[in-house]
Amino acid sequence: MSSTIMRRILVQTADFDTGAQLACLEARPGVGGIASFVGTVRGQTGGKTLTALTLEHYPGMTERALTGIAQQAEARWPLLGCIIIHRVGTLPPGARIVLAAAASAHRQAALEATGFLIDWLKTNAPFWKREDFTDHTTNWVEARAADHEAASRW
Amino acid sequence: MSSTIMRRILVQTADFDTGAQLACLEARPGVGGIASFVGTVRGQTGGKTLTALTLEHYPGMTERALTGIAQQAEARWPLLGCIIIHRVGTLPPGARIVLAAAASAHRQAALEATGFLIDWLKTNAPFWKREDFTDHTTNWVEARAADHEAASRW
Amino acid sequence: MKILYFAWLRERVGLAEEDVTLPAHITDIAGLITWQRDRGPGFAAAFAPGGQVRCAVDQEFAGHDTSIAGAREVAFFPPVTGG
Amino acid sequence: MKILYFAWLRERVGLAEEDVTLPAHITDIAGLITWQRDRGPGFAAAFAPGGQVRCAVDQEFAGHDTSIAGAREVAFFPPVTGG
Repeated sequence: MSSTIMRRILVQTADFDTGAQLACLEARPGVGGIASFVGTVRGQTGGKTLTALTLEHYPGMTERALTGIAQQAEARWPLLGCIIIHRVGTLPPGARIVLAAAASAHRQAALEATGFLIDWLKTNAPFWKREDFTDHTTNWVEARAADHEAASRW
Repeated sequence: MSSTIMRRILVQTADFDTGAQLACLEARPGVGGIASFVGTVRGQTGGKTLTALTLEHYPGMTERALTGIAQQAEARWPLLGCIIIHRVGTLPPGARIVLAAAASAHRQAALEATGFLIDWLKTNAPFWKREDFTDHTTNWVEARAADHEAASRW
Repeated sequence: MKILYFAWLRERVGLAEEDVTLPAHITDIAGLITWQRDRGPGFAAAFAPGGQVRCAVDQEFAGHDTSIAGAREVAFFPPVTGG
Repeated sequence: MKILYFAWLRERVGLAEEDVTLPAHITDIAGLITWQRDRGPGFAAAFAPGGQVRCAVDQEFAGHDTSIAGAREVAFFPPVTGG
């Protein structure tokens, strides 16, 4: 049945239209539930105000890593479709960074696969975030132990 | 901080715009993650083809029950917003039935609260589904033990 | 007291809602269900022993041992199946 | 062999990528890291012992004991922080 699975992996500077993306999953035959996660740029971190968040990635490897994560999700849950869109470049506070979404006949697979996609993406895809603050300092975001714990649940 | 929480509960015959709804959560100050679940009408159940799904509800009690579920989610997770939209009336295959969504500073709260909202909605809100099939039979959907197990996890 | 019926309970009793004055000895949901069974074949089928009847008292889910003293609205329905 | 650098590793070494010909005795990532430390202060800071350097060999995440024999592309970077 793998021919009926929709898989969309995009790494792009442009914004994405969450509703239009989810509508592609809703339209797949047999779908009964579509789960999604959208990550956005928070305006404050550690008590400091952000001017921008810059996302760097490893072209070529990024797409391979995201495809591998999607394949894992498809192997673990009976998915009818999944989407990973990750933006790169410099983004203002409030901007969308990432969309992870999964569709299945039933809700539990869609919800669990979405959690898996975003947890694994956080620890297994070559992206790096740099924060620029209003006080003109910059900071490369450090990996969080909690993210590794979240990914190791699956 | 409860004054900053957005809560939207809607029971309606009209369709909803998933992207526009999620954009309301994305726009809340402090939000870093928005999770959602959309349930749709499947065209086949138990090997039979559906012509329509009719959703009946208990006006007055429905809104109370959904508000109670949202309040539970807000008490359990540090949410900045949540949305429950549930359609009623007669819907064709492929139509959206329900949206549950939650926003928080971090992803885990948003994802978990969304799972909680939809699991509790399935077992604690007064909606009933009737299936109309192409062979002119109709069937009131029976409650699934798995739904009660899912709700009791939380 | 107002009684509401939903889904296949509504279809079996043939009513969406009604106003009833109950005998004084009926004080809880279990007693009300027993009383309903004698109101005709539709009611008997809807409230048959071993059925899956759920209820709400004044728009809150309620068990069969719940008092209906002072209740304005009781609703009967199958297990919910929304979402 | 092509070597790529990302995030603060790129900033410290002052290069995004380079082509290098390695001494024959360097056969794995650990050996390559030791060799990098002698290439100047930027490299020494980027590859300081106890740092958080991660790597990929031919676009697959790799441990420090991974062989680089035949590798076309090695990348060094901090722990990933996407999503």
